[in-house]
Amino acid sequence: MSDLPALLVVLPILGALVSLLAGIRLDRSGWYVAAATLSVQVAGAVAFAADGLSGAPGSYAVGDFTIPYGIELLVDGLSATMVVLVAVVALGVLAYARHAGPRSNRFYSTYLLLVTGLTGMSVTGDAFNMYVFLEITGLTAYALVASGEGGRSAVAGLKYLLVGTFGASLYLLGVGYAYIATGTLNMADLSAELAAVGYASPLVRASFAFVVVGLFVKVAMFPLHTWQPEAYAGSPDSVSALIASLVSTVSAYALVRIVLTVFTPEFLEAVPFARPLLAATAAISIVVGSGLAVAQTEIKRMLAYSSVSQFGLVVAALSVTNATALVGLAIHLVGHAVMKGGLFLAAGLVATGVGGRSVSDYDGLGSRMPAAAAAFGVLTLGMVGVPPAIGFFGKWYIVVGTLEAGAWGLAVVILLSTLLTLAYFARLLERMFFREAPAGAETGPADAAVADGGEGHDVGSGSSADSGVSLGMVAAVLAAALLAVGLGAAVPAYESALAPTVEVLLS
Amino acid sequence: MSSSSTADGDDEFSLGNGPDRPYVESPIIMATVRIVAPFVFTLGAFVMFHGADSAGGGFQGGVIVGTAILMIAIAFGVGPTRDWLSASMLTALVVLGLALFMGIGLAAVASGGAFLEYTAIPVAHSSKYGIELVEVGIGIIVSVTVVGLFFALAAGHSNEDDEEVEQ
Amino acid sequence: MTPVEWAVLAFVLGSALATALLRDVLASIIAFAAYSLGIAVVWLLLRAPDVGLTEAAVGAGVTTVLFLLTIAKTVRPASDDLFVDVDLTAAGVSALLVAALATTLSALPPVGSSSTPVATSRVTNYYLENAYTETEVENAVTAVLAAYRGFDTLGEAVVVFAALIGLLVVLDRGVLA
Amino acid sequence: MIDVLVDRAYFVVAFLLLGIGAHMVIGDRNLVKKVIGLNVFQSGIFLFLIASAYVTGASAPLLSEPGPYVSPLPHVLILTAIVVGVSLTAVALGLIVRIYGEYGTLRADLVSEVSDGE
Amino acid sequence: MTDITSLRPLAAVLVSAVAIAPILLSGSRPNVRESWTAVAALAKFGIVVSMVPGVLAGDTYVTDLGSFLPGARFALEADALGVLFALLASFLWIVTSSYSIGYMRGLDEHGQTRYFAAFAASVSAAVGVAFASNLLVIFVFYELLTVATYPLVAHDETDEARSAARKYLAYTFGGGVAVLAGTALVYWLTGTVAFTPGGIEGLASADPMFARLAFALLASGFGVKAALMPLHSWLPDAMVAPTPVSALLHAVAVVKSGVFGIARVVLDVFGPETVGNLGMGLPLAAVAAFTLVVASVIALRQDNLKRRLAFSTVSQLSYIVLGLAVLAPTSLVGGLLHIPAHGFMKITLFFAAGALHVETHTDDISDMAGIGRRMPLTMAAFAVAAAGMAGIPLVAGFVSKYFLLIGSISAGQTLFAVALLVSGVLNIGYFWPVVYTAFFESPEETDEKPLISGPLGGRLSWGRAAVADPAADDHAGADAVADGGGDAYGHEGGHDHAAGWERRKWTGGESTWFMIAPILVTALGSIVLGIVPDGAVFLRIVRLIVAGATGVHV
Repeated sequence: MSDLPALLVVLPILGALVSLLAGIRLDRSGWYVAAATLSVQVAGAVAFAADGLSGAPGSYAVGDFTIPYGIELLVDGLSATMVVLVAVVALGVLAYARHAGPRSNRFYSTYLLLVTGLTGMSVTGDAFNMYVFLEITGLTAYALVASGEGGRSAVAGLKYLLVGTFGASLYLLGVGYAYIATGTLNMADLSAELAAVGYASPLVRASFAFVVVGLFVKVAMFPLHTWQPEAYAGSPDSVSALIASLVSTVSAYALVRIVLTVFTPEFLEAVPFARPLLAATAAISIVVGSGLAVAQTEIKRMLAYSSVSQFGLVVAALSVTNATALVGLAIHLVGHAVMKGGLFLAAGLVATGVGGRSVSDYDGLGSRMPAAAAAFGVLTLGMVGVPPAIGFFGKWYIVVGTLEAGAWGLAVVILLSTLLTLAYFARLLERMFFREAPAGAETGPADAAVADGGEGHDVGSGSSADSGVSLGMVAAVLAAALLAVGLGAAVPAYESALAPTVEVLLS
Repeated sequence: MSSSSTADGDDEFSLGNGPDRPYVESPIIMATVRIVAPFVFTLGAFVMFHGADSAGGGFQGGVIVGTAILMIAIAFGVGPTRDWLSASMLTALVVLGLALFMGIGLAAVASGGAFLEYTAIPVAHSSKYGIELVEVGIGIIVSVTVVGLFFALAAGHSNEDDEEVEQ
Repeated sequence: MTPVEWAVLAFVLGSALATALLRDVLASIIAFAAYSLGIAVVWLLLRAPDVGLTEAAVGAGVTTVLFLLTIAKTVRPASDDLFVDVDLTAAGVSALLVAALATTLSALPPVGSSSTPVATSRVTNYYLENAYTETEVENAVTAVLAAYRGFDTLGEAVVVFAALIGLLVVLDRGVLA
Repeated sequence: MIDVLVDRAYFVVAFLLLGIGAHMVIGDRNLVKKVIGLNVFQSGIFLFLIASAYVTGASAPLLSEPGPYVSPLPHVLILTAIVVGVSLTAVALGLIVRIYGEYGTLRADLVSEVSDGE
Repeated sequence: MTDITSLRPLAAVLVSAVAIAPILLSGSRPNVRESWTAVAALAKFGIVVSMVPGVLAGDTYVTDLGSFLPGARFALEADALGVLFALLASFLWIVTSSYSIGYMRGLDEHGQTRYFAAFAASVSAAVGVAFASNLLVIFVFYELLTVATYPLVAHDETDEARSAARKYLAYTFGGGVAVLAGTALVYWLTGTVAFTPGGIEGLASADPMFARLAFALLASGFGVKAALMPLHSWLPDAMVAPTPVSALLHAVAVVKSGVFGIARVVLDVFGPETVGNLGMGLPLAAVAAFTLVVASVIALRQDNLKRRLAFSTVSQLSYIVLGLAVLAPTSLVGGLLHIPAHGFMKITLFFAAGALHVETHTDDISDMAGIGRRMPLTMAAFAVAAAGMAGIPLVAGFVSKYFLLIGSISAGQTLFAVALLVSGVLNIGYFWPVVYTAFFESPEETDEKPLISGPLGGRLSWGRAAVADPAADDHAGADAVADGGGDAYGHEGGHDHAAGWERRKWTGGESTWFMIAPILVTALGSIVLGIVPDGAVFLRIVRLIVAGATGVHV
């Protein structure tokens, strides 16, 4: 069991290989391989979390080489959270993807490799190893975005690739600076060595700046978010849900890990530009992201800009660097992943059911697709932060954390973000439930679980042949909505389980 | 390996502006490649296997082996080369390469060690041989990938099978 | 710094500039191949033969072939101009980047010094002292690559694999065909 | 001042390569040249790291040869990074081939114009 | 004072929430659907009533659902103040349910299933607000109340309804943000957010600047739903909702949840003493006094009856807030007692307005000349409640206003006493014309209004009735089509009541008993509260609350 950190990274690779091999003989077998792999992955992740969320943080040395000479994997509350999140969301989206497609075996191979990349980013305790997994994540995400039909997904994929690689390269440059200053790459070791070099060193400061800006690109903070709207809107629904809920989330986790474990809160204290860089970017992203979301007419683009805004909250929590805000950050990462993934799936469900991808297509959805509309509504309110949905809990901790830190401006922005979020979601609620469907609109299935073979004239969908609404698709969306509401009950237990990790991160 | 005529446009490969300058069989190039390719191939294998003690390794060796196959493909046409190296074989090879790498890592786990702890494997000089095998695994992955990337790019997007896209 | 080093560096810079400025894509690709060869020589000068070999095989070899293949599959836009028009925004951003980097220059250790943190770090020395006894491999680069940082290398292999599968996904191609 | 530059000529070149690469990625309108620029940009980072390992008069880290040696770690990192780079390049080129198939152009501005309309 | 662990507070909250599922599922069978509502309403009231004796004996019923957030447990607590509000809301839900059936069927409204489900959810949330044991739990239910009532405001699905609903959401979520910010501040200052009779200890000693900020945020956050000026403007617009919604939610549950929140903040978070020490009572009282006078003046100018009632609500809510803000024990009694008193009276007035709308499609006061003949019982009840509003003795309003006046004067706040009196006069000013018009004027022409009863009474639908029964008086049929066609749900649309009113007997011929009974019950309630305030349970509860918060027995 103690080898779980490495095995959880390796398992999806094996799944990807099996999926590819199976594809030689059986054309549509990839889904089953992926489902089996991810089921085991979820079980393993839960076992891993039992380790990480109980007691003090631990670590695992790959190859049993002495740390810092070998690569260290981290077993703590935060990495456990991410590993479980990745496994569960990937499995959930898979349930959706079975019918929604794309369906080729190579697609599922790539899908599993993305899970490997994300899991690797979550567990690694080595700055360069993080780069490698960052690139696995990136490469597979680019390919998955472009797995849709039509030129739009290819353009989105290429744009994502160019901007994303630029961001990853900046991260590598930052790691290079840290390495040149210290001669080591292990995160914990780097932390001690960087402190020894002194936070006044231009090398250390440049390292921080490049790493943070590089990861800002991956997290999609304004104004480095440019890849995101197209990448989310241009990809197939399953892919946009998976990427929107996981890639930015795990990148944000990487940012937290690097800032806190490598540079430490003392660095933020000592270097005058560090904290304002985080706080200002966060505040701008929250406000401008919401503003841009309001201006969108396409649902998936709107959700993408919403992510820009929501990750502003996460970075804001990071910038104040205290225990309360950090708990809020973790909760918000999980909550946002579940809700945003669910929203993208719901958007896909709607597009499949009634064939609409723009805001005006949601008129009268409440009567056309009651289940999808209800789930969409619940997730929307969760994003706004209406209790008892999980979105409220993260926001509460983050607000209290900013107050404890005396960051008044940030507290105000975060509180106002509720209204900003409302600004772009309320109009959807109104359209779904308080407008008549346009005359002549295709009536969706009365019971959404019945596949009625609605016309799939959606550009992004991978398979357009018979894209009706399937049970798995509805189930995935409803599960996300239920999770969004139900996760709140786990918050107190989670907070105390996370406490040892938080203490170590902040020391 | 035959150098059958390449009348079907799908297999055309040329430097320059696409089908304006279709692939032309060149006896000189073909003869040269016939002689040089085995040497390049051997060089690649050498680099692959000797990474442990001198410069080089699985990655470099793999690229060189891959390049040897590219030479063949350029000389004799992409289509025939692709038929020669069947898709299933390439797939199986690349899977084998990665499986070899992970298998060694997992063998260490099975022997009670950590992942990739070569010395845990109960074989004499397990570290050296383990590393060699890993290098070979990488070499296989890389050479197949180089060839696969080339074929895939040469074939282009599947839509183009139906429609000739040209300016 | 020997004259050879100066010459190679000048060649690298010149070919990089040519790559950037030549409007014709084919010319740019050829300049890039030359650039890669130049960089490979730099790696050799810096006592990194493994990297040099890789760069020669990859940069000048595979990458160039892939680029050529791409323009064979697409288009090589004809133009009368020899050079591209410099985009001012991009030039400004790049200049800012270089300026930011330049501020760290004096803080960087001189190249070739034996007292840099990299050269004196315990990680470097541990590898040089223990690599052979622990891994039975004489090439320290291979030892670090496959053993100490074997997890990185597994990731690297996965990246290669992912590129292959990803390209098939992107091009909507069946299994390697 | 001159000494600083001379001692760090490799770094200076690395920074310039980063600048040239960034300019190509951001400014060039041809998609293929953007990808070439990405390669130049990355090799700037490679040079930055490999140069940091160099020790005048030391030999390559082949332990069969007499020391002193340069540090092997940056070499390992860059080997990995080069592989990552070529992998990314391949996928990028695949995307370009496909985009050309859809839109018949490699001009970034035209492509985004056309694809926005979808 | 003992805490009794009991599931009853939770059951009281959940019973109507649980009913949502069967209501939604039985959407196609209205009678079954409505019986679920009735069962839930009766059960809810029963549960709340069952706690009253214990609460009067000084006990508190507690359901603790475990840890919620740091410094807060997710616990429901039925204390005196909570029971006061819950008792009012759950009792009035019963009558409103009956009234809703008559109203919705009378107008043959669309989306009735959604309506009844949202109604049940709203009442759940309102009782949740009542029983919340700390600021975070009250925030949860406060936000849920917003969400649950949103569909009711937007019910009509007209542009007007949608924009009113949008405004409602923006205002109330804005208020929610302020509440959240205030709650966070309180937590930051004291490490707890639990309601404590007499106030949270740490707040008295906290940095007064932050304590003031927290109070201001909480008061303005709850003040949105309490319609304190200038945060009131959602309320008149929300009158676009069906009348039962206006009656229960915008006269009782929603607006009172805001007032109730302020009461909690004053009594159980800061404590009257700390509020006084912080000097926050006076500004709040000033805002309330301003609101109650200005809203009364605006009400004078409204011709639409529901809008006039809405501004009356704005004004009356500030009576309560004023009572709370003056901080004297007597004024607290007056303020708190005005919660049920205003509830009973205002719901009567809205019921009456709704009955007029259903039966005669009359919304504007200027069209109501002589309508007392057509609807004698309804207008009589209206007159009684209006008298109470104006503070005329023997009706509920008199008692609470009396306490308010005495309290203000005893606290030395003569200015506020004057404001109360002025507003009382204005109350007469805007209610008397309605009563006068209804009973003592008559339209010049006498033409009968059509009336076709559905199986359960009321009118099926203007348009449909006319089409379905062409044999009806031709003139009336045409009139009906003209009326119903363009303005089936409109509440603003003026009517050409050239027609006079048919005289109906007071024995119930004027409307369906589904609607008349609720009107009479609430009117009667207003009188009972006014004649024997000590006999009705509310005053006893109020005294208990004030004694608990201030230690003074009034």
